[in-house]
Amino acid sequence: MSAAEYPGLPAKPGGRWKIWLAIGIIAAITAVTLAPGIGVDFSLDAILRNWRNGTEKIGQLLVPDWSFFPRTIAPLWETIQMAIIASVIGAIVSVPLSMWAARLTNPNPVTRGIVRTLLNIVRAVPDLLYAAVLVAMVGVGALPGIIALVLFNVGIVVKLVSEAIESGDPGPGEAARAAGATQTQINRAALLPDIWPPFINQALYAFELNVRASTVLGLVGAGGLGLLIDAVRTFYRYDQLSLIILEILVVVVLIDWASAVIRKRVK
Amino acid sequence: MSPETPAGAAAAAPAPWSIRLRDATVRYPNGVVGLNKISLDIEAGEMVSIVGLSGSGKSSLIRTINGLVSLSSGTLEVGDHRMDLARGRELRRLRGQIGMIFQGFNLAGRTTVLNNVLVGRLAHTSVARTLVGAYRPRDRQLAYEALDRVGMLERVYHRAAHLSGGQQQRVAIARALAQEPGIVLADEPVASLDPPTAHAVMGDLRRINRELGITVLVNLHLLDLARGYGNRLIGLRAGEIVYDGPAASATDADFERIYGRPIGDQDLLGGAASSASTASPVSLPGEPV
Amino acid sequence: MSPETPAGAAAAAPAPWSIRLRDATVRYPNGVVGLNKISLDIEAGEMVSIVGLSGSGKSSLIRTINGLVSLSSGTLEVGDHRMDLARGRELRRLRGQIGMIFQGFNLAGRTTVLNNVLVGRLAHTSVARTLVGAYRPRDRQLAYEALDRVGMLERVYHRAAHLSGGQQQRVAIARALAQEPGIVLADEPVASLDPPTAHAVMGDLRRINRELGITVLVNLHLLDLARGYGNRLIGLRAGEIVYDGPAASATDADFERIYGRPIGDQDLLGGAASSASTASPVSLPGEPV
Amino acid sequence: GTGSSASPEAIKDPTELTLALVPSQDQSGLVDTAAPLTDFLTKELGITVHGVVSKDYQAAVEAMGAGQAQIGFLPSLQLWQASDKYGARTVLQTERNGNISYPAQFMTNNPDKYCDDKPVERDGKLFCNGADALKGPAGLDSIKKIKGAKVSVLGPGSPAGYIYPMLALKEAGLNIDTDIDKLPVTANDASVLAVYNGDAEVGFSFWDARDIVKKDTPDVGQKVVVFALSTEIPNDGVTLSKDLSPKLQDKIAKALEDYSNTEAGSKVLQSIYSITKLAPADPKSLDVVARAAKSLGLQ
Amino acid sequence: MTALNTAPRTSRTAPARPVTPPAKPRNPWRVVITVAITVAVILVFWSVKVDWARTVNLPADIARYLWLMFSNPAWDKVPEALWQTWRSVEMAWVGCLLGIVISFPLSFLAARGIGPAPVRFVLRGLFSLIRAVPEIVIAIVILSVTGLTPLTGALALAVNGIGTLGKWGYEAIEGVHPGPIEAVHAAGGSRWQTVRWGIWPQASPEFVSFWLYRFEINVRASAVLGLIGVGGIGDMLTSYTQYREWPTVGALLIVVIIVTVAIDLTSGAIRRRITEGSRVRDLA
Ligand SMILES: Nc1ncnc2c1ncn2[C@@H]1O[C@H](COP(=O)(O)OP(=O)(O)OP(=O)(O)O)[C@@H](O)[C@H]1O
Ligand SMILES: Nc1ncnc2c1ncn2[C@@H]1O[C@H](COP(=O)(O)OP(=O)(O)OP(=O)(O)O)[C@@H](O)[C@H]1O
Ligand SMILES: [Mg+2]
Ligand SMILES: [Mg+2]
Repeated sequence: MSAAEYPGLPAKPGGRWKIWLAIGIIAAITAVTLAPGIGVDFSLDAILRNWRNGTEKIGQLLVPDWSFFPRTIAPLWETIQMAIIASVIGAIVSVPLSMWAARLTNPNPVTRGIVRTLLNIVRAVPDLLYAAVLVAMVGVGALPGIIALVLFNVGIVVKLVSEAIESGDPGPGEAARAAGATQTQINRAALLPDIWPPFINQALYAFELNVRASTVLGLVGAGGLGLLIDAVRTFYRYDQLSLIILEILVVVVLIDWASAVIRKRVK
Repeated sequence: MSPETPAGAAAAAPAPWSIRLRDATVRYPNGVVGLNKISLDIEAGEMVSIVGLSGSGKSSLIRTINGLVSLSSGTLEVGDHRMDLARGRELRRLRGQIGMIFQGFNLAGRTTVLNNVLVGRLAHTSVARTLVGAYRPRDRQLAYEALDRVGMLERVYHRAAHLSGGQQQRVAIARALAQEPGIVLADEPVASLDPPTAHAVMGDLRRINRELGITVLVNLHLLDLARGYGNRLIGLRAGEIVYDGPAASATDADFERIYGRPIGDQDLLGGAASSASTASPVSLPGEPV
Repeated sequence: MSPETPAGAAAAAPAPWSIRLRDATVRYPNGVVGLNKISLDIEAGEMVSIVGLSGSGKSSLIRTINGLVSLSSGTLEVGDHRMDLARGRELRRLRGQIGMIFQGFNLAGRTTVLNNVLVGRLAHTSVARTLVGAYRPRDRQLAYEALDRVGMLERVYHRAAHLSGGQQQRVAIARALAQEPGIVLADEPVASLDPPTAHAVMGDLRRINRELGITVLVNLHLLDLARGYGNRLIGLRAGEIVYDGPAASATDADFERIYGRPIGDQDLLGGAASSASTASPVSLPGEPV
Repeated sequence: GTGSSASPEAIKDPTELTLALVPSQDQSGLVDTAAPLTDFLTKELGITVHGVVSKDYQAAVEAMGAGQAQIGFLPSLQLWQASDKYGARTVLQTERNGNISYPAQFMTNNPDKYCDDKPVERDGKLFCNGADALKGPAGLDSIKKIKGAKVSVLGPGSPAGYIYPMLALKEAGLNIDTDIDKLPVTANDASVLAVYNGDAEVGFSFWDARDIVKKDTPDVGQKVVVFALSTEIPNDGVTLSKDLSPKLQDKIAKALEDYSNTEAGSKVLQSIYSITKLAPADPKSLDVVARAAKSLGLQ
Repeated sequence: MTALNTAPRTSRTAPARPVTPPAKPRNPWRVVITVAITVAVILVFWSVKVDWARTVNLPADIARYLWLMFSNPAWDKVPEALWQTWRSVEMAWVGCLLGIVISFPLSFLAARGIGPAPVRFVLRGLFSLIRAVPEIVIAIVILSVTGLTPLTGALALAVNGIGTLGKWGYEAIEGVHPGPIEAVHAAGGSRWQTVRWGIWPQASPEFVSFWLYRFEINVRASAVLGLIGVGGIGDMLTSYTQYREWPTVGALLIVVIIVTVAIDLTSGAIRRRITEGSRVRDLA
């Protein structure tokens, strides 16, 4: 077909089958994961039959108990405190690690591979497990919570930022290399200025995650909203739960807004 | 020779450097041959224009000389040093002596003009100083001077991304000058400049060549600039040198060889273009593979 | 007039369009005045070169004409239509008749050359077809023709990002041609091309102007190209028209007015640049605010 | 998932049942599956029974309320909540080593302050104030000394980690909001470790949570001394959703009870739930938990 | 500044006059904000009661626990671990797919320049709200519809995914280079034509990257879902951790690490394939 389409038109490159192969693989995996028995057993029927149960629960969540507010202040503050500390430490640790993990900033495949593998492992371990082990190591309180969150943050921020670095512009780095700079100098002087916006963005995202991950903090006795959520859940106080959710929502929206402002300013 | 510039000591004015290529071949990982067995001697203090079609290997040649692209075979000497064998600290020191002006400027858009120019001083700055951004006063002074020279001093604290194309070009030139280089390699330094600015930049390159004796290599698309500013003209075609001689005396036949087709009056940008109304279905020159 | 091109029907060759600006002012949100009370009549079928310093408003003028920048005051008529008042479908239809070649190419780097050129057919393609990328054969045909015309047909399935600067430029031109436009607006279309290619592109623009009668506006940095290819020359300075007249007869005094300083021989790219060795401490021209 | 809410008059029994099993905190092993139990019930009832091990109390109770689970093996407070909120019927109560209840323990790393006598050792762990009787209440006179101390407590839904010890403190005349410095933890092992590491002077947990952490910290039995036991807390039990007809409810209750009386059944229950026997429930015993929770102002 | 005058000069480049740069511009707001943030962070660090000295023993403790876990892993738990991993993966996959299908169009509608302002506002609120609700609460609401089944897990992950994918999506869209969008506008393209040919070719690698990352998150999120009883490797891990059976935890960790590293390598390869254009060469 293509030959007749226009004189001199080159043949279509092969390789379109790869797209179909990819679609086929995705369809096959989906089919297996949805298969009854070994899979998720998707049942539209149950959803259609029982959806009212869900709307009822959501209805219960729509009436916040404002009188509960005073009791949430201290835990909210505690959570934010932990989240800030963990985010700051995590962010500081993430800067060099992100650079180690990205090809543009670390051309050495060996050290890059080591850092990436270690970070993969760090991310693979559930935060609950960190909390449980850390309690035994450093005792109960804020400390194990902070350490668990720092690990959690570093895993996420380094992954997202190192990917942002790799899709960035290699030009300035090349210029610094041509001027005789070492890799560290290249990273600091030529590449870091263009990296920090995605970095700040991801660090803020990690901060948001930390506020939401307060359950982990609760688990190790650091108090915070996680513990309060558990408590109100135990007694089915959906009205109080809804107030707590509202408070987290405010924090989330504030962080969203901050990152939007930053994105706009650095564009 | 061997201009030692240990960090901390004031750099002596570098002596101009020569460049010597022998059977230099560059083959990119995807199989494209960028340079094909090129042998070339450039004496210290020469000013060389390089012309050729798009894709002919101009950028490859320039990038090879400071080691950004490594040779597949052949040898490269810069000054007294085997650039192709240099590694690590030695390579960095050599690169520190070679100022490079990139085709796409390669500025870090989100930081200031000053910080971009100070990148040119990195080879003379310790890693610790770089990390905290504490450049020595002398290095700053060199950066200011370089910016002053290209008329960009008043923009020193502006973000590079906020400048127009021509201004970015000039910052990139200042970065190269701040290196106090022995060689300047410029990859189409005037492509996005208006004529007065373009001449000012070319004049500046010629001036550093004449006054300081710095060896200068310039890639150019404009034949007349190449002829007017270079002492020597090199024509590339498909990765090979098809012309090498005095710039002023290059003939139309030479350009014909370089561009692979007859060069009429209309192909000189200064020519009477109105005579070019012959344009039948346009046949544009293909690039070398 | 009003060339209706309903989707599905083969478009008739569009009639050339005129452009009429009255007291047009463009003030950017940050307060910079891009165009200052410009009044301008361009007749259908004219070929106009626009020159001026970097930052003088050349791009602003071009971008205003197809509505990418909106007027702060004044009026703009394109053909019989009030472009400045057009909105929605009407605006899109008008823009579909105006081919635009951008200074920075504006290609989608990760998709193929063909898809980039087909963007020129969007105004004639339904949204449903667009989403699945199922363009009609006639639209494809137009894209192939346009690519053939700029010598890029063999790259039709390459990713745009894998092309050299000059090649990207040509794809951007093909995109504009594929629109079958009544007006072509070109913003420095030859900045990154070597001379033979630059002349081929300019010749091509002239040819569509002459043969199809399409109105063409070209921003240029090179005076000689501006003089050689345009029928009419417009000089901008600080957002105002400082020259408007036949291209061929523009004098050095006129250029002096445009560039705001004496133009010597050395400022014409074709001039004998070797006489420019006078270059004292370079004073580069500043831009207008 | 099966079933939906039905009117009490005409209950149509579902064709499939779901058994939600919430592991009780005071069991030593780990529950991965309720398979032996559900296999038995499927055979006995002629209705397919799926088993789910849920570690979230609220999830299990809500599942029963929404008709997503019909049989629940739940801790005492949740048994009461399921019946109070969703009309579930508690039919059986579990028995461990002959006990249908268990005490909460008060632990300390400072026996000099809290022990009136010399700590005695049992099974490698130290007790004092008569707590070595292993039956509550014991040593409750000493808990007044907790005033002003740092105490590790679990969430307010935990009978042994919060409700009972707090009630005891209240009855001993302390103001539980101001007189103690609470260090919240979310699991019994964490509570023990808090005392072991010195983060808290006193800790609450079920008896005897020290066994869990013994693997890592073999000297926990020496360093952490149990100095008091609360009044007995009812064991967990079995509750049935109101979606089931009374006839089916009785049938399930009887089947389970009979099963626990056979040697094989007892063994299975022991292995998955560390219980030896299922006995008919006394709903009143659950009221105690409810009253305890209420008196702490939690409802 | 005095240093400038005494700085050694070479005969060559020195202009006749010393070069003085213009005064450094001051941005009082920037200073205020920087100081405010710094003070706030210091206050927070100072106010929190943490015994930092405890971290001294951390390395030794880590070594001890690593020894406990990996000196003699309980290999017999591996088959069960693999089954639970499959559980996690299937929930993650279905949840991810559903999340993508729903969030994909929504994130376009929520992006500036595409969706009308009210729609944008509502959608952004929805994304934030979803992210504010704890996972377990979402799971419990869904549980009342679909019961204690893996489907509940998948749906909970899907809902959660809408919150994050939606946010990432509109951020990526708003961050694309405006040039190609402008080109489509200039050619008379409509809103959805702009999306298809101006935005999508640029944003697609980021989208794919987020999808793959979301899948990875979902695999790990099964720890929370495990609480409600739908299983998964994360649940198994926390359970054995709580019962302190370190050899088993070690074996499980080995499985988890192999699986997630495999996912990461695959997704890295896919991403590279898509962004091929921006490939960087390693230089000497
Ligand atoms: N990194 C690379 N990988 C593969 N091929 C490359 C690479 N860089 C350049 N090439 C190819 O090598 C050849 C020479 O390219 P080079 O950039 O040297 O040309 P040029 O003369 O500078 O052209 P232009 O005038 O367009 O800048 C071209 O065919 C080009 O496609
Ligand atoms: N989006 C914008 N926002 C604010 N100012 C702008 C914007 N675009 C252009 N300007 C300013 O408007 C003036 C005219 O710019 P314009 O791009 O039209 O110049 P030009 O003649 O095309 O220059 P060049 O030759 O460098 O392309 C300049 O001062 C420029 O800084
Ligand atoms: Mg080049
Ligand atoms: Mg412009």
